[in-house]
Amino acid sequence: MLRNSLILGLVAVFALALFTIFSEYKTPETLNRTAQYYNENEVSQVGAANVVTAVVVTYRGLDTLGEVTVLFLTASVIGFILRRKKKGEPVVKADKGSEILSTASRILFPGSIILGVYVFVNGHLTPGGGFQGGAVIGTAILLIALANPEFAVSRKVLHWLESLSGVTYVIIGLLGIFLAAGFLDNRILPLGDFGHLLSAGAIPIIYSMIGIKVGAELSGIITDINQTKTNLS
Amino acid sequence: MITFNIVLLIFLSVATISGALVAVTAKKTAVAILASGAISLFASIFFLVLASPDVAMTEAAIGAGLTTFLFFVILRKTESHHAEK
Amino acid sequence: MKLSVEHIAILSGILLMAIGLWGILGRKNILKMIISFTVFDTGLNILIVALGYLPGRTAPIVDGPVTVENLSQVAVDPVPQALVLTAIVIGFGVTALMLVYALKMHEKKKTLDINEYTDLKW
Amino acid sequence: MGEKILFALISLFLTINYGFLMNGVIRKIYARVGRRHGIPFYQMYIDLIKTLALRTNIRHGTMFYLGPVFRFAGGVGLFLFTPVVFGSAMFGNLSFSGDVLLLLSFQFFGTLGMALGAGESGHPNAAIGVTRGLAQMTAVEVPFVLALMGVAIQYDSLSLHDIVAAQQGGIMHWTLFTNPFIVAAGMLALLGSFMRPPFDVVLAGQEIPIGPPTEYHSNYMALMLSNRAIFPMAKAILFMNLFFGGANTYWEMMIKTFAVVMWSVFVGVSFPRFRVEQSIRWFLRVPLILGILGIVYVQFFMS
Amino acid sequence: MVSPYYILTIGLGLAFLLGLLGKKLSKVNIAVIMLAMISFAAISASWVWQFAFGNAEESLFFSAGFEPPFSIALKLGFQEAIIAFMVNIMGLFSTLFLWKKLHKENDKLAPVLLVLFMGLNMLILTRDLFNIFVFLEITAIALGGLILLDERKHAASAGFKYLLASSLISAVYLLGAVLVYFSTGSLYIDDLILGGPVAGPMAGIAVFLTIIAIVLELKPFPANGWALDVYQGAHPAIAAIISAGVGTAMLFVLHKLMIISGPMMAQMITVAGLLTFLFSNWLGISQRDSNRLLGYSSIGQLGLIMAIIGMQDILGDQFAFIAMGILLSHFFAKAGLFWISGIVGGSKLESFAVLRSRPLLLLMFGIFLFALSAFPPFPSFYAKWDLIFALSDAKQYLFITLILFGSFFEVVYLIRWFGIVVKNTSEEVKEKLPVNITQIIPISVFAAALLFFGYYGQHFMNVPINLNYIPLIAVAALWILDFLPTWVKNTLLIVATLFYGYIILPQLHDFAFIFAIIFLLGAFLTLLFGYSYKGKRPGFYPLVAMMFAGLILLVEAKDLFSFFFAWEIMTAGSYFLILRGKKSQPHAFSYMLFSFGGALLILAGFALAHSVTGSYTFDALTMVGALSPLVFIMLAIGFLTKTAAIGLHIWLPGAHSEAESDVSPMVSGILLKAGVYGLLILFMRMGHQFVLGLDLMVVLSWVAVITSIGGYLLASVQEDMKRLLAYSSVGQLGIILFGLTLMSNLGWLLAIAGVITHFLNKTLLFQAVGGVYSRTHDRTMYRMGGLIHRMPITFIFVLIGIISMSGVPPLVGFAGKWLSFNAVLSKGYYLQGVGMVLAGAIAFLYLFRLIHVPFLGQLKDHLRKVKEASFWILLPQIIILMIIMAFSALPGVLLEPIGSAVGKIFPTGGLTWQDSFLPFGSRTAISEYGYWNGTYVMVITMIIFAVLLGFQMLIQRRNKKVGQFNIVYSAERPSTPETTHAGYHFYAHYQKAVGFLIAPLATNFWNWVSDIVQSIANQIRRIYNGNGQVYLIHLVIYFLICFFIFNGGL
Repeated sequence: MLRNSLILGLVAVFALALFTIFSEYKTPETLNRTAQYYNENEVSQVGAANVVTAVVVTYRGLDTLGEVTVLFLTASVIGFILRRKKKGEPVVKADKGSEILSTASRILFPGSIILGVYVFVNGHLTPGGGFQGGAVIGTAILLIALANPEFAVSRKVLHWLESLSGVTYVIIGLLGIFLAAGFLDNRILPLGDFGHLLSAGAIPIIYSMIGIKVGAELSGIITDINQTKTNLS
Repeated sequence: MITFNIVLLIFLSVATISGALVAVTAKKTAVAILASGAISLFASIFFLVLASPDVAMTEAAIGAGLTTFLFFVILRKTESHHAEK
Repeated sequence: MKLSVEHIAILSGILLMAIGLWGILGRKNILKMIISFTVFDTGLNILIVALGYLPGRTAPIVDGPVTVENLSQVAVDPVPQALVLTAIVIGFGVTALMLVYALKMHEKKKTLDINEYTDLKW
Repeated sequence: MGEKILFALISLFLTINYGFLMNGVIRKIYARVGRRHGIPFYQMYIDLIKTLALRTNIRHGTMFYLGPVFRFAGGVGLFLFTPVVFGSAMFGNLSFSGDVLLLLSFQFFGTLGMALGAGESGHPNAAIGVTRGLAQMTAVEVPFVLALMGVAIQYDSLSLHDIVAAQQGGIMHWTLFTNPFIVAAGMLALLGSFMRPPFDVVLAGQEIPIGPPTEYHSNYMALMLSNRAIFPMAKAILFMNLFFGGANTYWEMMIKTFAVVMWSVFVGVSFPRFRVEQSIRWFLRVPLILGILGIVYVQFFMS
Repeated sequence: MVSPYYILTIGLGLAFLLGLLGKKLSKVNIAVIMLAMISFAAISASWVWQFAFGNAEESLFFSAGFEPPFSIALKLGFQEAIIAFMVNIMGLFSTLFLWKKLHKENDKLAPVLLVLFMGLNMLILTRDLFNIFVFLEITAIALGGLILLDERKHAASAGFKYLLASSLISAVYLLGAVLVYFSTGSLYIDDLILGGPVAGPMAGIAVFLTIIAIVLELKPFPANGWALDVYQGAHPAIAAIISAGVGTAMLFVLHKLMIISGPMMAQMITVAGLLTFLFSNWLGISQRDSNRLLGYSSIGQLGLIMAIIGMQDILGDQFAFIAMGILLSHFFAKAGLFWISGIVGGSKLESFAVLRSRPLLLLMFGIFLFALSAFPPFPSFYAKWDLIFALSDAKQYLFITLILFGSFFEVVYLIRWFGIVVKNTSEEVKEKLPVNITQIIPISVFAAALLFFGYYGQHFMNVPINLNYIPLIAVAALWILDFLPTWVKNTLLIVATLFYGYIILPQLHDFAFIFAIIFLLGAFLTLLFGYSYKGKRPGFYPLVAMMFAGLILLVEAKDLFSFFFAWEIMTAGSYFLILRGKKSQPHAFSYMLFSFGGALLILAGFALAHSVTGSYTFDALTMVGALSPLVFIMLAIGFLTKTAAIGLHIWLPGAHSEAESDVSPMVSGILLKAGVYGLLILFMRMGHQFVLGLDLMVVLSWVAVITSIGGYLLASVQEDMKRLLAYSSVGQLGIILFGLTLMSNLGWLLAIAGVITHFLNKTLLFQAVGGVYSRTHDRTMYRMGGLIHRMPITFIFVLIGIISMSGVPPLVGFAGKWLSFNAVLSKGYYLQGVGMVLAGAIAFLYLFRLIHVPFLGQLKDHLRKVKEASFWILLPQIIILMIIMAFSALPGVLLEPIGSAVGKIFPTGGLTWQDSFLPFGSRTAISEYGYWNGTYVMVITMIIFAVLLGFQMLIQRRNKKVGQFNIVYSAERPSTPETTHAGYHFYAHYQKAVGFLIAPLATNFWNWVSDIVQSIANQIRRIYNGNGQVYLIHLVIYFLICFFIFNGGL
């Protein structure tokens, strides 16, 4: 119990430390200069209705590329870990999901996919974007996988989707250097009419690529995990 | 000035924190997973109140949805043997 | 006590982080540790978003009452949101990886008790 | 130069004879103390002639063969490097070669050579005798050197000539009276270095080669007997020069060295024998302390 | 310049694209990755080139075309270029090293590797705080995958611990970055500088959080258990990446962030780094697992560099050089060592013994270890020198102490490891270690790089460099010519030595000249012995050359740096030489420990002296002011470890006795003089120093007396010939030291003459004993006997050697005795003088034993067929014999030149020389007290001896030698040599009398120290209990402690 009280004490001290943030916090009156700049100039510079999207895809596009990379890495590593020794082994099925789940998921599946696509295509106009859309798609796959463990998205298709979207993303980024002001500049395409689907330069394309890639990667992760034969099942 | 937002937020924070307490103290892992999923849901409402719909969506889709499911999958694959003593 | 949206959010975030840390440091079960990590991350994310919040303002999306012109007066800071967006996705990646590690470890020793994985030491 | 060599040879000849006679007298005294009749005082000459006349064909090896040569050469050398009579051209020997330090070190020349020769004899007791001798010697050395150092400090010189010169002018100028501590230390050390009782376990009767050894006999023995006549004499002369005002005439030298030797004889007849480790401990206690006292005395009370 | 975005594009694009290829094309996979890595390296190389030789300027690369802080920018300057190049080189060679592994089984991980290095590049280049977070996470996840590269037993749990820790750390970092943004409105690092130091309490917390996170990433003690487990659990090649690649990048991130930290943060980083360096190395001492050991070492090195980064204000201009020097050494050496570990496969330190089957690999292993230990000529050596000097100038004595202790502990385990690998006898190497070319190339390149930077690095030092490379080139040449047979190499080295002497001697004067003669003549004499060896003696000649190069450079040195450089070269060379002995491993080890400890003290002493006087020449020592006594003590102890003063002597007997037969005279007769030379310089420059009114010279003179008594006593109780001689060296060095401490003309004359005679005598005796050993293969004296009959010539040499050594006239040893007495008298050190006399008397004991037990007495049965030593063993002894005889007959030849050299320092109180009536310049030496003419003594003794011998031969004409047992013993005629030859426990009675004096106090003391050090280490490292959760608790505690310290308490 000594250890538990130590941990509790430690957590209390930790909370106390973080509490300094709370006590030092003063609600700002105005936006800071960066935020101000974004909110003032985003529309003219990037042309997305959703400023967050503009920040995510363009201003801080490098972060986003990194983020996609993180998912890519996770997917690769998980695939590597889970499938290394299983080469050639037949996939042993886990227990079947319930009837209701399987029926429901089958009904929901197409809708979810469409929803996901909608979310990322409209990322520059409405809340949401590539990651959210991809996650929705991933969830759809997950659901159906839970319902029907035998379900498996063709790995080949996933790879193709993932690779092509990823490479496209990178190439678009690179085009920024040649055609516009810098890496990942969305202005390689015309900004278009503000508020329309085909606007904000390359953002819809980038976000679509991200959506596809994230969706494919998440699906890959889920399938990998779901199909892992644990020693006891 | 106590607005609706504040009332909602107080309720939310109480809910989130109790959820968190459940999540870290629950005996059954499944309960903990559910609780953490609930936290994510509450958190996404938090984000909505904090004027961040993008984050809210992400949290809902990834935190509440995918992560929770993933936990369950892993749980199912390990639990059949034993749970925490 | 300062009773405003952002203060409550910050405080909740801090408390969530603390509780999460408690779980991380206190639970023996690896899965529960990972769960606690997600709680911790969620708290952190709330904290971050709250830092970008300005009272009474709305989401930085040009829509309805929010126009291109008044964006900088009525919208909150988009940057923390963008950062948290990234953080959530990365957090998911890490969580997934941890889970798979847990699976892998379980495969070997048939236990999820962190105390059992102390072969490397000193 | 030639003159000096001639004088040195004369001095050597005289002193070796004196040494033979004194050894005889000492043995006589020992016998009388032990209520025996004893030998005639000229017995040593008889021994010498007898051993010289005997021939041995035995040799255990080169070093064995050379051992007595080393030994006697050491004795003769030591004597020749020592000035016998103060201010005398004839008995100044070859002391221009080096000072008292040379004497101090040269006495080991013979010891070492002898030890090597004995070692080669293949006799196990030889080694035992040698180790005992060497071990005791290390202990004896310390008080003796302290005394020597005291003398050197006192007279600001390491040259025996200067040391003796400083002691001239009456008996009270002798080191014996000016600094009794170092003399005491020195004279106690002398007992050890003469290997007389109570420090004679080194010689240990018949079996140990530095005494009359079994493996060395006949004309080997002759060389060693001769050495036993000259080597203690040289040492006694050294002590006389250091502590007792030296000698202005050969007669004075004879008397003084006789007294020095007698000192060891008298101690020898009155005390039982020490074991080696006992004598080592003893030398590292009493004489050492005396010697240090002597040096302290010299340093703080005389200069 | 090529835009860094191309690295990003190539890395990510190819990684993504590889998914397309699928399994069928997995063979192409690795080749593509390799190409990508090559392109990374090429791009960064082009940057380095342009910065170094072109006129490139630091430039920013915006992303999305907006200026920072509104977008993320990459900054490319010279620093970035260099670090990126290093990391990419690491990537390239890691890929090459892992080629087979990735190619065969783990094609999925190849893109992960690629992305990892892409991420590291970005981590280095990016100027955005949050972007750093993203790439930190990329690094973490990529490593999380790579740790599982092969199915090592504990990789999974180690990786999991790593994930736990890095998640927590990156959460802290994220919070910090966001808080920075909140309080400054910017995430652009350079913005934060422009606005001055970030102000305000929130900003303070923010900066603290970001920086502490990076510090935690760098594994500070004690919150680093997770990292150790990863180093141990992961594949060594991955550990290499973590240590060299990721570690380098992280350090750079920290360096980058330093501009936003205040002085307090810098201090915290410094302290954290130094504690890590100290403790990590300390705990490493008890480590037995090679990879974990390397982990400890990695963490320690990273800690040191972290501290250097924290101290950059203190270090000033030299910061970059120091940091790079240590970083480069760590980078190349650690990667190389991990790779070698990967080839070896085993994880026990002993399992590396298989390297013996691959000499080249073993050589590189040594290069890496010695580069880590900061030996010349590696970059870390120069860097450490500058570091200590800079810290000393800044009066950061505590930091210096921590660094020195840390370095010492590091050397303890590194060198012990080296010893085990090279010489551990319990491990037999049966078959050749399988290696393939893709694994050898990276290791070779890194080893070569170390040597290159070793040469190149010194040009950036703060010191006027004044090194003579000719001897070192000879060393290198001998490495290359190592395939030649022994006699060729021997001849080459002898010719080279003589030639070099011909060149260098006219340039040297006084003491340097005298010592140079000893070293060169010594080299010549000891090398002659080498002709008696057959075969190739691989590795011997370069090492000998190395030691002698160090020695000769030592006397050539005119400034502190050259001196220390030579000192370390000499130490390393002699260590290797000693290590060549059959059972010498533990002894070589303790030799190294004492030498290295001494060297550290010397370094610190020099640095202290320099900080007062600002000079780099020996003059720095003359005017140190109030610190003088301290400097004096440090340097004196440093040099006394080499001369094996009592208490510091315990390494010597083993090291000198277990060395090879021709190495023993080198290290005993010659090498020890290096310490004397050091003392000489020290005493000459600093003279008398006082602590609390106590003259340190008097203290040292007592040390010297006790050393010689103790050394001789110990020598007299040895049963092993070489140990006996070794202890004898301890004693004689005591006498030499005593001479020096007298600080008078005669004293120094005594010391220098003692140096020469000791050199001659000890070389002679060790060679003679070596000759005996070459025939009997035994060193235990009592098992021998009667060898005079089998090896008469050797006997004569030993005889002359011991007579000369014991100071019996007429041989030259007496000069020492005579001088010491005179010097003592004129100085007034009477009591010490008595001690010296006692020592001299005891010397007889062991010397007689040395000649009696093996050579005299009864010949043992198993020695009946022993032959005289071979010609090449006898030849140098003949030469030495002739020199000894010449000096004995004409001591003036020896003493007068020394006297004139000494006279320049002590003009009064010297000897005067008076002509005598013998020719050949035989002159009488006259001192204040006495006089002595060696020629007379020699002539008279010879004449007497000849006359008596003639007499003996005359009367014993028919004398003949009898059979062996022709003696009478207890009325029996004995028949076995064993019962008739007393040799064992020779001075039993002596031990009974004074045995208490030789209780192994020093050994016990040092054992006690080492026990304490180890048991503390063992206790401390229990905190690493292997539980990932506990590691997290450490992290949190560490974090909290720093938090509250930094934020001024609760």
